[in-house]
Amino acid sequence: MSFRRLTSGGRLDRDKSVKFRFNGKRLKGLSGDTLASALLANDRLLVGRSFKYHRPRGIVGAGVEEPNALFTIGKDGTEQVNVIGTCLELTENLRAKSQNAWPALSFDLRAVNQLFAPIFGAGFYYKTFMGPRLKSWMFYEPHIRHAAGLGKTGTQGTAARHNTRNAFSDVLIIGSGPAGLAAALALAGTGVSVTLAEQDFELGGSILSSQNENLLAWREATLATLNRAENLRLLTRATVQGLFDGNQAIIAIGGTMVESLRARTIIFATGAVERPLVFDDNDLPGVMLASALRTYANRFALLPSKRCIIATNNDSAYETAFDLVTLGATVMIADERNGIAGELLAKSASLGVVVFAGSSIAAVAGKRRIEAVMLGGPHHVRLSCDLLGMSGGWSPLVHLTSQVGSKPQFNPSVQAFVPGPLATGHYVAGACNGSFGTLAAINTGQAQASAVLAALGKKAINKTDVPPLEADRGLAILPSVSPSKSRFAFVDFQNDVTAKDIAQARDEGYTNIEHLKRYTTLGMGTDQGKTSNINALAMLANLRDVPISQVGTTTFRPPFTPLTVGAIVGRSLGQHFRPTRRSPLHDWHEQNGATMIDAGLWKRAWYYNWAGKTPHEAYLKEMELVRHNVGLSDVSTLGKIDVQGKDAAEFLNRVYVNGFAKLAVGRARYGVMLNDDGLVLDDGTTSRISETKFYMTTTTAQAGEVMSWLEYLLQCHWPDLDVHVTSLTDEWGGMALSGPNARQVLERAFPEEDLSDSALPYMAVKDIEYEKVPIRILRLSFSGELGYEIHCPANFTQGLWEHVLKMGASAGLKPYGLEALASLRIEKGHVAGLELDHRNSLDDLGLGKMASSKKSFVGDTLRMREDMMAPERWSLVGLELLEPGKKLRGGAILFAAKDEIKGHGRGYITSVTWSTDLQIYVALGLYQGGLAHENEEIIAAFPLKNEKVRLRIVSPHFIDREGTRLNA
Amino acid sequence: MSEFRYGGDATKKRPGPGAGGLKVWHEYVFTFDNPKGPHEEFWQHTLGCRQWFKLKRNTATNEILGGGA
Amino acid sequence: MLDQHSPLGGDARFETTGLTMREAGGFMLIQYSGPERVLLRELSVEAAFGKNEKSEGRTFFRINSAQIWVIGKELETRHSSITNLSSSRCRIALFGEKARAVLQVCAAVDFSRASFATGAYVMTGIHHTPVLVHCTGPESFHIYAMRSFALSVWEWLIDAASGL
Amino acid sequence: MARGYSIFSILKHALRPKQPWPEAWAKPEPKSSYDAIVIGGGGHGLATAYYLAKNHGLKNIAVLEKGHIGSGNVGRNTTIIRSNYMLGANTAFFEKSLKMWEGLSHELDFNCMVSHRGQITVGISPTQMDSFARRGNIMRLNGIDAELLDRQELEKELPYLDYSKSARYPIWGALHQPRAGTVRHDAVAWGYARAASQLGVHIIENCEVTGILKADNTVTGVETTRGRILSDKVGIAVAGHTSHVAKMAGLRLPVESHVLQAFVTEPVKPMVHHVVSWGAELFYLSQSDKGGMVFGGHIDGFNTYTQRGQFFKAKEVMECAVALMPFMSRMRLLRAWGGLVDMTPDGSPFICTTPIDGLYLNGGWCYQGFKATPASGFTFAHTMAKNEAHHLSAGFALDRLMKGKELDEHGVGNWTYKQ
Repeated sequence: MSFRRLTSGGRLDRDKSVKFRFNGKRLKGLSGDTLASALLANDRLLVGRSFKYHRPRGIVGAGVEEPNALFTIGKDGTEQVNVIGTCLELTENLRAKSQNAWPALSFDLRAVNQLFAPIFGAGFYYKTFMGPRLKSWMFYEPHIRHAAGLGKTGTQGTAARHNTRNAFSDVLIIGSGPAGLAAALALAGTGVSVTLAEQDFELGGSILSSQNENLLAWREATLATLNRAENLRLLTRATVQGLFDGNQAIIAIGGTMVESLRARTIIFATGAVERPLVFDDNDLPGVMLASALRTYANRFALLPSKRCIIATNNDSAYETAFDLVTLGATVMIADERNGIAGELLAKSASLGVVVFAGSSIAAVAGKRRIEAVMLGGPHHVRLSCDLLGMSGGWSPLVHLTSQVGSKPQFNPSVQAFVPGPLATGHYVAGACNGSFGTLAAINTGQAQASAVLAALGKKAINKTDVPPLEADRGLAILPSVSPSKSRFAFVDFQNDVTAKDIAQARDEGYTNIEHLKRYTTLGMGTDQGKTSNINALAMLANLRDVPISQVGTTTFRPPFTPLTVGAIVGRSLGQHFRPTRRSPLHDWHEQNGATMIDAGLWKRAWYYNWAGKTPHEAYLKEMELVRHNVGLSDVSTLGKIDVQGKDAAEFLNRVYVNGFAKLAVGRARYGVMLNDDGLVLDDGTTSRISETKFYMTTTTAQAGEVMSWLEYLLQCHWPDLDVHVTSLTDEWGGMALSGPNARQVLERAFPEEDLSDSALPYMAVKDIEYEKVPIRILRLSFSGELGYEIHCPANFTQGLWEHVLKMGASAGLKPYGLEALASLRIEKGHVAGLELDHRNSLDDLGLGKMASSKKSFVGDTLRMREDMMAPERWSLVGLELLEPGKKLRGGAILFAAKDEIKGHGRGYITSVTWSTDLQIYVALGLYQGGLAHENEEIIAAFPLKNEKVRLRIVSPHFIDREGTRLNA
Repeated sequence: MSEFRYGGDATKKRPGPGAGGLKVWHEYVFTFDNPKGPHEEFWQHTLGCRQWFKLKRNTATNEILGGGA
Repeated sequence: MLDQHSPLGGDARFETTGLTMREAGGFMLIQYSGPERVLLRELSVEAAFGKNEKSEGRTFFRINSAQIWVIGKELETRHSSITNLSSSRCRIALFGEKARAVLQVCAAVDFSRASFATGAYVMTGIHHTPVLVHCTGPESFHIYAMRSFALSVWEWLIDAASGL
Repeated sequence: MARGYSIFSILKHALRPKQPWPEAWAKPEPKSSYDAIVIGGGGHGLATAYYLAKNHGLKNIAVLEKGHIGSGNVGRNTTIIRSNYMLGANTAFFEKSLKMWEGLSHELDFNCMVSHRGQITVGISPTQMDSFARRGNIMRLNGIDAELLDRQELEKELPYLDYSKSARYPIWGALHQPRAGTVRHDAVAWGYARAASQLGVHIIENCEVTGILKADNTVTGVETTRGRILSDKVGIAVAGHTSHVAKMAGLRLPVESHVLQAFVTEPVKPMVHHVVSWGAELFYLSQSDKGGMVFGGHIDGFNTYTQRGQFFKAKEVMECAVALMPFMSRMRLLRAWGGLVDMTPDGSPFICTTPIDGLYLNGGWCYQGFKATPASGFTFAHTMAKNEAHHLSAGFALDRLMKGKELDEHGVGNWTYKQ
């Protein structure tokens, strides 16, 4: 037994034992334990196998810095892998499994890798597996991939519910150690809103690992005050994972909540992490950070059962020794330094702690657990022990201050990197700024709090009390010089990076810290180098004999500790991934046999079951209905924009290629809009409602784009124009009544209105009122048939739709969907989304003659660019299938009859439909030179299904070229 | 998505309707100063009031330097 | 008469401890746009940003430098343009002690009592859609969501509430 | 063909630990003049120098890097290689690059772990499947491997996608390029550096170019933080800072610098065996050989040089990951970073001469710089050596926008400011 549980002490609930499983075996811990402390209480020192060499590994730390104790938690298929045992609160029936060991933790076959260690050094993969064949890596990769990776998990989603929220406060304090608590105490009651975030499940930070009665009492008193203070939130299990521009802090709370907090000021009190020492086999289970031994003793009442040796290069480890001895352990100290402070030696002597000065650890012995230590230096003695604490000095946690661009700087007096120049509103206190003593932490915490109050224009109310503590001792630290040639002296425990790897990297010229990191994978494990980066920097500086400040650090990136993707995503799951837009007729469609389909964020009626069971079957019947009788279709998703103002006509003249200034009131006109670069942005119909009021429609797909574009032009560039644009897309619903009998149904629906051809000719608009509801009737046709669009406020659209269907029932009026709508417009030769792909000029779409020569318009200059006016550009053509049995597919590539079927062809098919009129398959497409090749026979190739068909180029207007039906 | 949308360099002079030839419009539409430092730019509050506004920002640090001129 | 259909069917309601949501339809929403001076003069309001103004049974929201929304009967104006938006928004009433917490989940705006008191309003995004949130009482709010997104936002709010 | 690395060299060093490995690339002091200078020690810059030496026999070449080689985008991308390009100039260029990837480890004698695991792009609507068909047909017509997968075939290949009813966007099928895949990105920079160094190229790190010297309209050399260096051939390959450097020669370019975020999760046992990308929103993911899921999406949408992204966009990209692959909700994000990309109006790059004699431009790579590294070096070396465009990169001329020859591969139009 390396540890024994003391019968009293520790922050544990002695009468609440907690059952849990480790690798299938049932064990017991206490409430207040972490998984790690419970395992140590059950003498489970060996907890995993290392990533590359599969060496037996034990628990090293007691917090977030832990590199080895990673577990798979939960049931098969939905396990959570790589969970850090030292931070996981022990809960009833917790199921934990060790990782990366096969067949068993105690006997791992892959441990054989250690024999090949001389081969498996840094950069091994870059130097081999290059094999003779071209794609040789594909032979080796599967085996290598299989050996890599840590935990194993299934492919299901998560059952856990993750929530997110926003929050605001004047001050965010990160960390609840002496510095954080002192800052919070100074801010309580001053009228500023404070949030204090602590990642542990208990507040106090390093105080929790102390035996000092005064300090523990001060903590109790402080927490009592803070709990009473208003406008002050104390968050535990709350890790500040990332810092973003605008002082946005992302805080993961209790594994189920992610808060986005915007704070006016931030006080960083994140403390520091103890550095391990680097010596041969320093990864043997039982070799732990000295501060961890102190935490397990004071917080979890776990004392080394026989003898514990502490190796150190600084004063802090003596605190651990003194605490362990007071609890009854036998402790010896191996201090690398010779000049050790007098009173430290005196106190050690008085407590019976043997101190070996000037001696470092030469080697350790033990099979899967430490059994003895060989001291280097003058003493050369073998000491048996069951635990070895190590302290290589302290590294301030500068991660968060560095995430928003402030580069850490080396502070030689504390032998550590501290935060560099801080962004405005950022303040640092305590160990994370190199003030390692408890008293120093409390004083800097108070000082920063008053700096924050000054910055927020508030007055500090009173000098808060400070616990009676001995003065901090200057933390004299000797930078440890480590062996660079020994095989298994580990710098990065998790990624198995040894001192030898770093020396080899330097030999090969990877001397920049970023190169070193990527070449050796140092600090790229799940602990992101929390215990390894600084030792590696020091080692590299030694090897390059430059000061460590010149080596610099790697970039600190969020998250601070690994954070589940699901926690960040929160509730944006399944249907909530993106919002859904529904037309005012949505419910009617669903209740009347429509199958819906996505159109951007919209749901649209695709086809109706009265016409058929599949889209192919249904659209033919729906087309038939419109071509020969009359059909009704929901067009509410169309973009609709209200354009009002004295300069509305001038504005439309500028944005449309064709003229709108002289459009008569009550008339509509088809218009095309270009981007500044001269390429087509969108098309639509705009009608003039009054002298200063127009009603513009756009395509569904580009509605948002056009709206933002018009606002951009008006507000940023033409503020002098008196024009206002407002989106009416959701205000007005609309339906298209199309077919030869359309007017007959229209007149029956609105008997009091004169809707004759003369009163409402093609491209005219008429506002009427029906039962006190304003209705706008536009005589437009997308289908090529006689057609009207009936628009009314969305609240009444379903009422009107049902009224028109009722009035048209006797004539056989039925609804038709998007598939039929698309086929009708293809037959008519109308361009739509498939043709408008931001690459076409006006002439490409056969609309060149719409461009006005009398007035300028947006894009008129750049549309004249050389290549855009070239005759051989691909432009719109109609295509007829010449081989009736064959299939015509969108995406087929067009070739001239004589061309070799290779390369990029002369164009492609954009959209395809069966033509009810011509009883053959027809399509629209883009072809080189366009209608200059009318009547030419060409080839459409579809190599993906090795198909080839013969086609003829025809006018894209397959039906009613003279437009008789439109003007019927 | 974010509530705001970036609208490009606000110091570029847009040629008047019908003014400026190919070179002037190519310069305006296709080339960017793209400075590493203070940059005056357009932004729109797309999910809010639909207002386009000018903003001065340091592109090397993302620090907001105040409203545009 | 033509049937009228409000975006959520009119009787939509959700209750849980500390929170009630229902559709509060049946309102007139008119937008007046014009140059700032003309607008303020014609509607005889100052309508500062962020704080609603009430007079003669109407509520005024300043949207941007050239637009004001009015909830209530139409006003006669000669120079500013009028656009009826009554069908374009779905009004969701949200009240109870958890109301502010739900809003806090949905938008990056400080909805605390101090910063968002009765009468305050803000235009922001809920579930990637534009909304206007208006504080009508210490613990009651109106959310004006876009009609086509109404059901999507309604479901999003319920899901957010069930996480509190 | 570089040499020196193999299983035998590893064994030799294992048996004789005292004998250190040789330096991967030499680190000479800068000379006062060179036949050719390449500004930028990233993937493209180093590849250009290598092919200048190997294909065009230039002996006296320098690569000037302001930091350390590979510190830019080559060390900060999602490692994907593919050649599913549809527009004229792009198709042949990116296929050439993919072919060069196939033999690169062998040629550089440096294992870049070129993994041809295949890329599958998931389609969410019939219209999108048509656009995939057009892309796939063009690929097949140019001898590039491509196949359309319907929903059933896709479900067999990628069982872990969300085929359920609760998915916001339904899955209709996919376009599959079997030869596409991933490459260990750092190895590319080091591999080219080592090979170029063995051919006598001088790689000068910590040498920032602060000025470009001209005599009327001809380039004569550069000012650097390590002194003036003369040359009458200067190539710019500094993706992310292209405008910044080009401005030193008085050039104003169609380029804006944007941040593109990328993410990696903790390593888990192999589960994803392809590169998977999505049609609903720009999203791409693959599982690295170490076991982490490497993924990314759109740019943040505004110009910046900060190399760090905003949280709203990180959240959006992860929403795509979970929407397409529900298991991703349980994966734990290990690291999120941001790289600096040149965005151009039509989304395509520039490999070309410039109005200034002797000054050459390689930049504007938007999302696709890494996959283009070999062909970019190959063609840019030709342009620098022969002062003319290589036929494979003729489409990437600087004046293509003036002539209306946009190369808008994604078909979203002039979108740098519209995002």
